[in-house]
Amino acid sequence: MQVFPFIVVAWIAGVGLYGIVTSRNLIHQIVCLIVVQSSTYVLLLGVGYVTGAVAPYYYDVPVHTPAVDPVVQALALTDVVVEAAVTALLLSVAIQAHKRFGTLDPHELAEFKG
Amino acid sequence: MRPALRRWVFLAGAAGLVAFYLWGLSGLPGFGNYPGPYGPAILRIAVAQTHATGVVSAVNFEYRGFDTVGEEFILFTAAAGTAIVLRMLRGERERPPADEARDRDVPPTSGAVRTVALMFTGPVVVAGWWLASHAQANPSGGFQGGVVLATAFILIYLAGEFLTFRRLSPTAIADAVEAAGAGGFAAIGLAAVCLGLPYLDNFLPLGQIPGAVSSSGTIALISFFVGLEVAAAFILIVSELLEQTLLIRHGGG
Amino acid sequence: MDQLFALSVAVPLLVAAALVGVKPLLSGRRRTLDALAILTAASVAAMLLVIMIRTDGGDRVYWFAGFRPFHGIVIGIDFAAGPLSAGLAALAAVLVTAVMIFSWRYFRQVATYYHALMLTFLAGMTGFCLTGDIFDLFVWFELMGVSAYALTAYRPEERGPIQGALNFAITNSVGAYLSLSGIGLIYGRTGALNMAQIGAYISRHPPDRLVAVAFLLIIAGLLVKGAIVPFHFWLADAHAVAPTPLCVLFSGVMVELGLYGIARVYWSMFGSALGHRAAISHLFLALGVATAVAGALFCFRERHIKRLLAFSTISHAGMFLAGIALLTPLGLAGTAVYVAGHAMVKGALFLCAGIVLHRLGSVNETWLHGRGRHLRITGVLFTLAGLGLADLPPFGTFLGKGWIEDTGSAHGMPWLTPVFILCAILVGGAVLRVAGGVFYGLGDPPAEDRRMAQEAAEETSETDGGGQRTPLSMLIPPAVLAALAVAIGLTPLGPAVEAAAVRFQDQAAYDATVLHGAHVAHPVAPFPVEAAGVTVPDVVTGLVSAAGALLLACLALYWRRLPALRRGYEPGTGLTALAEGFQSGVINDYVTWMVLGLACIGGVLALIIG
Amino acid sequence: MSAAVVTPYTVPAGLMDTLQVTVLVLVAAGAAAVVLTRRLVRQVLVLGAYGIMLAVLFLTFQAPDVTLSALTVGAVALPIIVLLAASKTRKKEE
Repeated sequence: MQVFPFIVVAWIAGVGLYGIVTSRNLIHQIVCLIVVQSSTYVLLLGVGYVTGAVAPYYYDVPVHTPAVDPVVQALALTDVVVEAAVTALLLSVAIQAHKRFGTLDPHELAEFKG
Repeated sequence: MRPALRRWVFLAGAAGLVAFYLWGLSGLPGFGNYPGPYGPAILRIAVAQTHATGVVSAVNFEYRGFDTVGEEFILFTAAAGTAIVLRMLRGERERPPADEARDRDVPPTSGAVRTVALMFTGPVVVAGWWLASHAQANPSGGFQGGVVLATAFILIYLAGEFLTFRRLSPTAIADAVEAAGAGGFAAIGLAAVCLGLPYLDNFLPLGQIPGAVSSSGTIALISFFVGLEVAAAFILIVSELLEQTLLIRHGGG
Repeated sequence: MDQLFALSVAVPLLVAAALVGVKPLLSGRRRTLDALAILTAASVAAMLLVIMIRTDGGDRVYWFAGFRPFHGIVIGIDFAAGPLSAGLAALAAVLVTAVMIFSWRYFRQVATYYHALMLTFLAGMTGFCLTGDIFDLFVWFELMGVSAYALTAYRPEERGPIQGALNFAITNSVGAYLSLSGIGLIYGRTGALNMAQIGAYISRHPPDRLVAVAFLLIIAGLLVKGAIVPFHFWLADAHAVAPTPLCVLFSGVMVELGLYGIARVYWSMFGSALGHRAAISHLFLALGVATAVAGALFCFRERHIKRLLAFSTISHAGMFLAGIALLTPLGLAGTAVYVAGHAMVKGALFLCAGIVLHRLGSVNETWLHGRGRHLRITGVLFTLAGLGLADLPPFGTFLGKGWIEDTGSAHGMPWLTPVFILCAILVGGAVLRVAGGVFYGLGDPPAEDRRMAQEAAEETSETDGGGQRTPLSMLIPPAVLAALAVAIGLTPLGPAVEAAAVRFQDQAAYDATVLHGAHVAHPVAPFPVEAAGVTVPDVVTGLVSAAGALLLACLALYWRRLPALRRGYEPGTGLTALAEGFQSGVINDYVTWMVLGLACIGGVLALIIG
Repeated sequence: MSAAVVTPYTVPAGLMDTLQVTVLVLVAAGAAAVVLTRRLVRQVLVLGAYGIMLAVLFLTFQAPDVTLSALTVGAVALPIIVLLAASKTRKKEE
């Protein structure tokens, strides 16, 4: 359990990159990029985890109860927004590419390289 | 590169990179042994200092509020970018969506879907609003609330009312709300500067009871603006994409 | 004065939001929009220049929301700026201002969003330069990236942009996520996000493996942004298709920001923790020199003017990285001056290319041959800037390059001088060949390369084109930029820049300033400080480069009229097949090279750290 | 600080470990499934499922806030956006 979550992180990122490299469809590729980024959430939350501690909310838990790291959670939240924003933008570019060239295959699109 | 060759080159590179990563993992404290000191320091002071019981919100909107300014503007930029990229091209025209066209070829949305979707709209709006206004207390905040609020509009579309959806969220208004959200956040920061305090300083009264809706000063206010920004940005993005799917046709097609 | 730190980022963001918010009011009032954007960018430039001058005596730290560190534990986010970081941000703001003035008449019509995105782009660059927090660095990196992707795809009427924008966005995003993973790892180890605090923590411990892994991952995104071989492929694709004004920003400052990021994380966090300075210096020197040579060769074979300039940027990025990698104060000072001078001349060159595109509707060198004769002022500006790119004194570029070569020679790397001269000759020769052919009709048009001709022909109608006169608002920005490049070369900046470089490299002083609010009057230089002034070798190498570039340009133009050797070989074409293989335009390939390159650098780092 | 802390709210260690390992394995498998599903519409469904798995994982990591985001964004908003893009690009091919 000491390193297992971090190995899963490498697996997720590696699989996502593999998807980007082998993909023949831009939208599929963008979804693979989402997978790559999801590895960073797992990493962030993984490094801030404290075994046995509570979530960092003191609404119904006494203040100063040991809690897991709130900072990584804030970072992960930021990260989620960044992901959504980048994905939306990339998808709109992909739609535009498809409109223009009628294909989403990166190999065929490369023929139109400008 | 040919795809087969590329796959092997990639696998070799990835194997090397993963090996390098695993080689380095020995220096990382094991899972569950986070050593601090950032998190514990925040946990120690946050509730007393900000009167927010949701420490994550305190970090997001106060201690690391400046990150969140950047983050909101990333979303703002992405929404603006989507609009800029998906502008109508020459040779494209708008046509009525298939379900409104006279020669409709799609079956009408079933009554059940319509009812369920519309039924959910109200509660979803309430839920979104609640989330956006309880950042200082619970695991919630402007971000999640904003997305949920945007979902309410998507439900209206699901109910088969795309034109209603469009009417309820005209781009100009969504733009204005979005700008108000993102700009409002940046302006709260500036308000502190005008008072002679550092940017984003929590200059409002914190309230007596930690965790109450009106507690935590600017945290609650910022969370509200973030909610506006996020909801408007998502509505803009979704409606841009919906327009592409439903309304825009290329050339003669 | 300290509030200027926050204002320099908050003001452009707020104006961007306001522009979008009142969009309906502004529709049809193009000039109001333009004026607002220019005013904002100029005021940001002014603020940053003030910061740059006021931080001369020592770095200044600004704590957002007033959260100062206690007992060395940082709980907030800080901006920590010295003259180099503020100066780079000011450079970005100056270029944005110039570009907005240029756009005044350049675009026939322009969406409100264009101005808003330019301002968020500027805010992202400023925040990136000033921040002292590693996650905050990532946030501004992403803001900069998202704005840049959207702006690259800004002209979807054209065939090209989409491909370039996608390659740009996907490779940069992958790099950014790798950086974020590195940030996560270093946070897991140190429990800190402030660069000074991380640096202070890890340098108390012996160099270890995790630090090396985190270092590589963090700089992965910066290497991509900095267009270092083999992470550079996106750059030419993006430049070829991005609106020309944007190219000025990409080449002039965005790429350099990536390299600045590497320097920043190295000297604030990893420098003393990694140790093995000589080995690491050699590693990055090798990367830099490889990039410089590859970029220069690709530059010379190119016929598409914007791509040609893009490859010259890659070559210069390599030289900048080499300058940083020497790890000496003079090397860093030289790089800083070189970056500033390069940004000015490259900006002028791109703007002139924009004028050519505006007036003649093409950026294909072959087609344009001799057709630019009537663009006299543009031609003169282009030629002058081309000479500046070839490091002709007194353009600022010669000074920067000279210093890097001086310090290289002094530290046992005299071979750096001929390599740099060679790169400058190739790059300058390519640009001067374009100048001579397009604006003066000298020699023969270069042979038509079918693929390149097709690419260049697609680059049309960015503007309404075909105007009878070049508007003054398009001529003034490149002229001012070229003049600024000369001004940089003539101002006796040496001691001040070098003092700033020493300060930048003193990790202990940075830590003390950020963590304990100390004022360090006398930072310690890691190497003996060499005199930074105009020396005879600097002038000579500059003159040699410029003369070589002129000669090469003439050779290339009159190649077919030479008595011997004239058949069967066209200068620079031998690389075409090779280039096709690498610069394939397929994102899958680019990501593959990235992973492979990182694995190789990682392997070397593993060997170094042991 | 390596010793595990115990609070009145702590889930028994064995149970928590089992839960986390199970969900981690599921997430790892989910990531592979998303990548290997080459048909777009089906991939969107898998992506939604993957988003839910991530959300559960974050819950076991004591991050309810991120769980909510992962649900709203990863399991709802992103799939909708991808689905819209997929349907837009599919129509043309007919």
